[in-house]
Amino acid sequence: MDDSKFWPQGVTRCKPGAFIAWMLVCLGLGGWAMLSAFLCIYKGLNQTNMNDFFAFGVWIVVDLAIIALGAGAFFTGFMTYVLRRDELKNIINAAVIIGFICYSGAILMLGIDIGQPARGWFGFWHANVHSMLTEVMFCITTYLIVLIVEFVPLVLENRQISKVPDLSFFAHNLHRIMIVFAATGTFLSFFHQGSLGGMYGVLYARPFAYRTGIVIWPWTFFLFILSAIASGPSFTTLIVMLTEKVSGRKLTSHKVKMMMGKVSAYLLSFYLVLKIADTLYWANVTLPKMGVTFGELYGGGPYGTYLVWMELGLFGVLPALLLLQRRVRESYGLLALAMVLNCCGAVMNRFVMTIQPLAIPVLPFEKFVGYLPSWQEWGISAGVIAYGLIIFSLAYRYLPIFPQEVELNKG
Amino acid sequence: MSLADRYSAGEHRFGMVIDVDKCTGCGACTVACMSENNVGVLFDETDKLRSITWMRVYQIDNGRPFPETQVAFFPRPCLHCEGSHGQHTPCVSVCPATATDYDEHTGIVSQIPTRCIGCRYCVGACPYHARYFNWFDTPWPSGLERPLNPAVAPRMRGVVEKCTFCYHRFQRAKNKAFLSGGKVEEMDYQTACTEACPSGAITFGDLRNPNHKVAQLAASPEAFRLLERLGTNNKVYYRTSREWVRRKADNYLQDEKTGQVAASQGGGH
Amino acid sequence: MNWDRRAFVKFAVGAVVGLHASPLIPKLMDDSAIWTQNWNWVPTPEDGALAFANTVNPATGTGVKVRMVTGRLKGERLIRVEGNPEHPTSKGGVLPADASALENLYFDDFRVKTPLIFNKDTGMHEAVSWDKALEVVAGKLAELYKAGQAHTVAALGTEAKTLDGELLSRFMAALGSPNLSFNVSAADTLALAGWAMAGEENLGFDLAGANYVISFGTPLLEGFGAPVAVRKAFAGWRKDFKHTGTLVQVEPLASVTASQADQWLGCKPGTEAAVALGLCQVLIQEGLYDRAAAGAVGFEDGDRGPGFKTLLAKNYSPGQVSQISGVPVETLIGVAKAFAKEPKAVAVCGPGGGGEPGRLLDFMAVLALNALKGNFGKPGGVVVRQPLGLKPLGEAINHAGGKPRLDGLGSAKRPVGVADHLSLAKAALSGNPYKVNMALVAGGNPAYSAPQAGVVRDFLRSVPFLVAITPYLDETAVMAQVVLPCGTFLESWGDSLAPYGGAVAEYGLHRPLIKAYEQVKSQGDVILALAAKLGGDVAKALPFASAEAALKTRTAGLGDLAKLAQKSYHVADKPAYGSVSFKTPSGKLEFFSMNLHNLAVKLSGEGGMGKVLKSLGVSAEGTAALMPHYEPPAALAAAGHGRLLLAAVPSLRTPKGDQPLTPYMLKVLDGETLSNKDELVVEMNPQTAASLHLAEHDRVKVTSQAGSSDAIVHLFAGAAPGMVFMPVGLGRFAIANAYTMGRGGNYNQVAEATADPLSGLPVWSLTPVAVTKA
Amino acid sequence: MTTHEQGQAKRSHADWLLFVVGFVLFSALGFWGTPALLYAEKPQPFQFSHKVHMEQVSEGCKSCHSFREDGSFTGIPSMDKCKECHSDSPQGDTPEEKIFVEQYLNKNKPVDWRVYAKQPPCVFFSHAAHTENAGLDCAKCHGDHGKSESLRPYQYNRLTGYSRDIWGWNILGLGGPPKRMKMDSCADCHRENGVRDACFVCHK
Amino acid sequence: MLPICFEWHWDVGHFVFMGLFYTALTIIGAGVVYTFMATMKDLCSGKDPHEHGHH
Repeated sequence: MDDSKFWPQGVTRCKPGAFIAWMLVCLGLGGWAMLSAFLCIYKGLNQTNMNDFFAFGVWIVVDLAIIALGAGAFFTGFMTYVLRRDELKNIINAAVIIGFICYSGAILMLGIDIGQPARGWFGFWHANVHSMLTEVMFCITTYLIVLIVEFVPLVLENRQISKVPDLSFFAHNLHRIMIVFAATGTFLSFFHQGSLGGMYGVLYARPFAYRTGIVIWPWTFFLFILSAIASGPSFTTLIVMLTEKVSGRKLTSHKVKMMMGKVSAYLLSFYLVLKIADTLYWANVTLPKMGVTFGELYGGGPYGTYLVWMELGLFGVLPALLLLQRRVRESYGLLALAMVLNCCGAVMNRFVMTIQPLAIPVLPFEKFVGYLPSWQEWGISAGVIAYGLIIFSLAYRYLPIFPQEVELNKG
Repeated sequence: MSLADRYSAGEHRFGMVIDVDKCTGCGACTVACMSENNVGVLFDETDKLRSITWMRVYQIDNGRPFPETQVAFFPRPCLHCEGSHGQHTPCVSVCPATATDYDEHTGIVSQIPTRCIGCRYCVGACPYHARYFNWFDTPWPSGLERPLNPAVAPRMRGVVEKCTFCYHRFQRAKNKAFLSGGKVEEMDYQTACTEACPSGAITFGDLRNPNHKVAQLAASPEAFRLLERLGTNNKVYYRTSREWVRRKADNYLQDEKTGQVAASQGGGH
Repeated sequence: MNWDRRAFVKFAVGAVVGLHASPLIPKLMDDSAIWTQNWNWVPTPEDGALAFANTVNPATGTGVKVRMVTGRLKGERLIRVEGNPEHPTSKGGVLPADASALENLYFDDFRVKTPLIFNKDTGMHEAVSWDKALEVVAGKLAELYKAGQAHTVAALGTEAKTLDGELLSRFMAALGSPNLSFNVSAADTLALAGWAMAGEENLGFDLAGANYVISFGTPLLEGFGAPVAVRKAFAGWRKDFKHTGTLVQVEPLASVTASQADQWLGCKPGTEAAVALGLCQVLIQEGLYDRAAAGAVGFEDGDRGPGFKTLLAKNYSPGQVSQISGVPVETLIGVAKAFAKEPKAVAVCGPGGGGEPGRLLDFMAVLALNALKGNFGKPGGVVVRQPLGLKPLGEAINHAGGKPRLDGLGSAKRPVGVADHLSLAKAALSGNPYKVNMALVAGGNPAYSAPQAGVVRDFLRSVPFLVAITPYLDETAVMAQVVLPCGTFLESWGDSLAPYGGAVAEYGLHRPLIKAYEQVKSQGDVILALAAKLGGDVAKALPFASAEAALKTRTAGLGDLAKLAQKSYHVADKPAYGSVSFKTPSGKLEFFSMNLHNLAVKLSGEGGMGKVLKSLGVSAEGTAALMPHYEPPAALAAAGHGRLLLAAVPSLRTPKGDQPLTPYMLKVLDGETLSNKDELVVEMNPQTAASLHLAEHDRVKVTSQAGSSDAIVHLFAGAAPGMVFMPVGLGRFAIANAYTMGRGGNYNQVAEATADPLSGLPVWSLTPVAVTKA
Repeated sequence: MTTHEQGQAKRSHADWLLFVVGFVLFSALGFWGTPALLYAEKPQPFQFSHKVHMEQVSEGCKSCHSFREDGSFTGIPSMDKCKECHSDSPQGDTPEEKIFVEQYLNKNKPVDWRVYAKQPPCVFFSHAAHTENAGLDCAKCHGDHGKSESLRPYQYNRLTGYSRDIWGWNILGLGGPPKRMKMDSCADCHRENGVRDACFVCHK
Repeated sequence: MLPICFEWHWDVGHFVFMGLFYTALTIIGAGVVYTFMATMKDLCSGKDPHEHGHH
């Protein structure tokens, strides 16, 4: 079986056998997810280990995390098309695909996460415009449409598909006005990243999550945007680096990666300044007003203060300091390390902001309870990752997403 | 601030006063509530994290050694918060599908299960754990569906439910008033738990009506609310003469005294 | 124009657009939206006109109102059991057991719907007709009767003085068997104590009228008498945020009553009576007692020996009592003074945590305290309940005199007291003086609820022919050869008498409000049908067409039955205040009980009285033996050496005695009672647990000589050291349903019953147990 | 390329005709087929003339469809109500009355009428609020039902099980009572009349 | 979501929120429609699709 005629012009890809084997591994994970999804929909959410204390579980963490990491798409798009940083055209395709994967994966997950999936669209039809979740639902969905529009021309650029003139023209024309979509996407993405943060910030009866506001929005609104756009480019770059390692081929020049690293560095530093200020204000002003102390909130069960040091230190200040240095960015390995730490920070932040507010009881006489996801919950989470691997692998194999690949691998 | 001024304008503000020193934790309120509101029973009810009890009776103790130990009970219905500026309850503002709202007329926080999509955002938003998600389809086996109350619609799996202050009783009381041309009097609308309590620990009525007993009791300096400082501005008051019980009702810093801390800016944005 | 691909595409696009321009798609979408809101397996309760009916729940003594829907198509159904605000003592309050009574009524898995006969071949009960079932039972009875073995038929009833109890008693007497036992309760002990000291068996405590109440080890707020009525009184002491009444609780657990009390005297287990006597002594030494009490028999020293006053001074000084009970001296003195100062004060004795009758000497000690307070007949004191004036059911026919009772009641072995299931079971198991050939269990579930249920179950299992008349397929019914279905209180005729401790004469009546199952009868009707089938003297002794007719005769003095049934209760307006005319031999209050003395004399002659009293379990000597005094419970001696004392945690969240646990009640149990789906939780003092190397949530086995139960440990500082506290009402193994079956363990199975000194009643408030890690 | 274009240009008009044909055909199918597809019919147990009954009674609809003392609405009258008049002889004048007397009245079995205006179980509809408090006519929501001479077949939605009177008789699902009794209709009227629209006004 | 919905209120919240939403949808829709039109035009104009790169 030879699929080489579908490969992008002038590149080589691994043997079909190896690719099929890899796909089977991913599909295996996907099967686990399908089984889990079936159980959760057929039997209900009792299949998870969530409960009335942990109304949200690992799914929301994964959702928030992948949406944060997927922010590379809109921010890279913003820099490429709106700020006209042409170097980034070498990585924008990968960013778009990763964004598409993250957003569509998150929506799939949310579809299972709600108790009445068949009524999911009520959130649109009977929208309560005051709910941050409504904002999230509208923005994510609309932005997914944008991502699809951005993804379509990439698909149409497949060597065989692009032979059809109608489609080729279509792809080309889409590309020409990509700035419109990129700008719309930036706007939408900006809002829903913020809304996701706002979702927790408005829980004013949950001292752990509650942050005081700027005008009408809580700080988390802006912090979530910043942490997403700080980690998103890193994640995109990391995926590209990972693909390079797996395929053994150079896909983008190091300059592009360095630039992405630099973007992450500045944004992350800015984020950390605000985040630390916010944390200090929260711990010293907001919490005492509510009668609780920082130590109490970070003292229950497995949720100790080490989480703060990890989130803000190991996964925050450290990668920021690393990425700020040109020498670090020049080193492939160190750049990758710093970016991994950066992404971990985003994931950690989403975990701390979702699970921990629920885990720490607010009523003084309520007891701390633990939560560990069930295999069905892990299954769905793994399924989203598998879904991403499948889409990205297929895209890499058959679509010309790396303009520099041919040139970089000459000779 | 006077009692009525705590809440936004509206004809009624229904609320409760629960005398913790009278509650003996027998659970009559809970059972009466369940039977009135068709709350289901699951096969494993020891899993309190998934068990639905609109009116839950919390047992607390003072942690002192024998023989100074004391226990007390906090019956906890939905507290029907109002928040700082009218209708800003922790839960209503977060619902994406308008499945719950704050009735400006009565101050009651509704929950419409047929509209609910089961996102559980409200469950996460409520600090009192007064909102319950139906993790299971309620089994109504072999005859147990026969005593279901027609005034309340049974719920399906995957939706949130909670105490409604027996709103259907208000609806029925209004029906009667419409027919007779009179008004809904204090005793015409009482919740099932209030009626059931053998100790008379619960008083229910309109906080806005100074003739209602509940308004008189809630205005007492001994009355307090759960997590009052968060600014949920709810309508269920408690009362005790025991300092340790009072201290368990809210979060206090070590040097703070009860009864001296004002509600914080919560919900202020 | 060619019909080619392009043409077809245009047509198809047109078709699709056209279809969308029609209402089909939006309508389908809208309908699916509605469809997602309807889950067809969620039941839709049928609406109809609401109606209300009054009744009284005999299991709780609560006057209730039943809400029913008269559905248009499906007929009537009951939807709620609510409080009856007009009922004079329960005033609209209910208990979980009342509010969930419909689950007992309607839950098919619980219920016996038709007569059942056990088929040995299949090992199953099979439904039969009433005729057939009665024929089998009456046939067996007739067979034994003809063989002169009528006395080998035993009957286990629930309440002796109710209609059902009377019918059963008449049935057994006419049949010729003395072996009839009932559930025993604190009412029996109080009757004995009252008889011994005041010659009055019908005493009550005017809780509602009192402003100061000392409760000695009795769960005043967790199942005392009619719990709703008691808590209405309690509510009176806490009116409008003011503590107008003071409650003092004496017991070794920070129970609900102890916690809601204004003062808790955490005493050592079993020493409540010593505290009462210590308070007596303080009243005397401070000169705060009622001078009239001084005239009572046995107060001062006399010919027979030292009087009560002397004995108190000798044995129950505050220091001594503090030694015994662990309650500080100042506390004793303070409480006694407060008690004396308050004009309306009463000391209360009552059932133990596990519902046991209580110890006669303890009750006497509490009555002595009330006597010294001088509150007999006074508002807020101890009152005599006036008789209801129920009419007898006609001349009794008694053929049972010829044979001795199995349990020896009335003989020197057990001169006073009442017949209980455990004594009957123990005697029957020994086969001495004869074996039981047939047993009739009417209404109760002794295999689960009797003290030392294991023994009673063994007995019932050993009986060759067991008949159970019961609404529920419970632990007793599953062993029966024949099960006859009777109704719950909501579907049958029956009555209930004044609950324990109540201050007013009270009578409750219940009538069929609905026919939930076609074949179910009132328990009285079952007995009557059996009598009619049997014929002869038995039929003559029970000449009623129905339970309703029998009730008509019984309540003739209370007016028209139909009206009474509508109202459902007859309650005296207020307690009978006024001076009490003591019906003791002396006509006075007696600290030294002449009634007990005369009985002892009758059994022994003046000389051997000491020996007789010893054999009845009294260790005190001289006049003290027949006076209120403190005897350490037998279990105390057996404790220590790694053994703990087991006591019950009573709760209104579990049903009392014979009633099944309803799903709703199971639902309100918290983690301190039942955990991890089906594990019983026992409470222990952290120090005690530590000394046994036990930690929170450790799995343990609680073993006594009577039986054992698995449990998990919950550390609770409010538990007295050296003790282990176990919830009651769980551990149902027979009522086959996914909710309650096999949840937790049965306290009655672990608790060991011993014969109470003098009264011979089984008491099981304290049991020495070993708690070992499982 | 060029041949391709020419072909397109030549045939385009005829093609568009096909588009129109498809459109008309299928939209007609949609309009005609929707009711048939969505609704099923159940007959009423027997025929009943509101008109005839209205002529016999003095208080209009309320003569039979009355309020209970507690303010709740009886809806379909009970058998006792029927007996108030139907006990007089002679009975069984018409074949329909004969069915009623023989199969229901004599057996004291309630008639299982199918209720056209039955709302879902989550709805609390207060007749008292509308007819007594607001003084609305029954016809406002029930139309001419009270004047009808016979009962039309009961139509219900196959998917949801609801009566067609709820979703509406207008094929587009538009309009308000008496042709349609959905929540939107309630809300519209409430808004017009300034009645508050909190969920717990009409939901239970 | 639409003004015909029961939940719709003519208030600032709805104007801002839904306004932005429909603006975004309109822009996206317009972009896609424009692309379709441009493609049609390109096809008609007979350009070679592979002549121009898109970078």
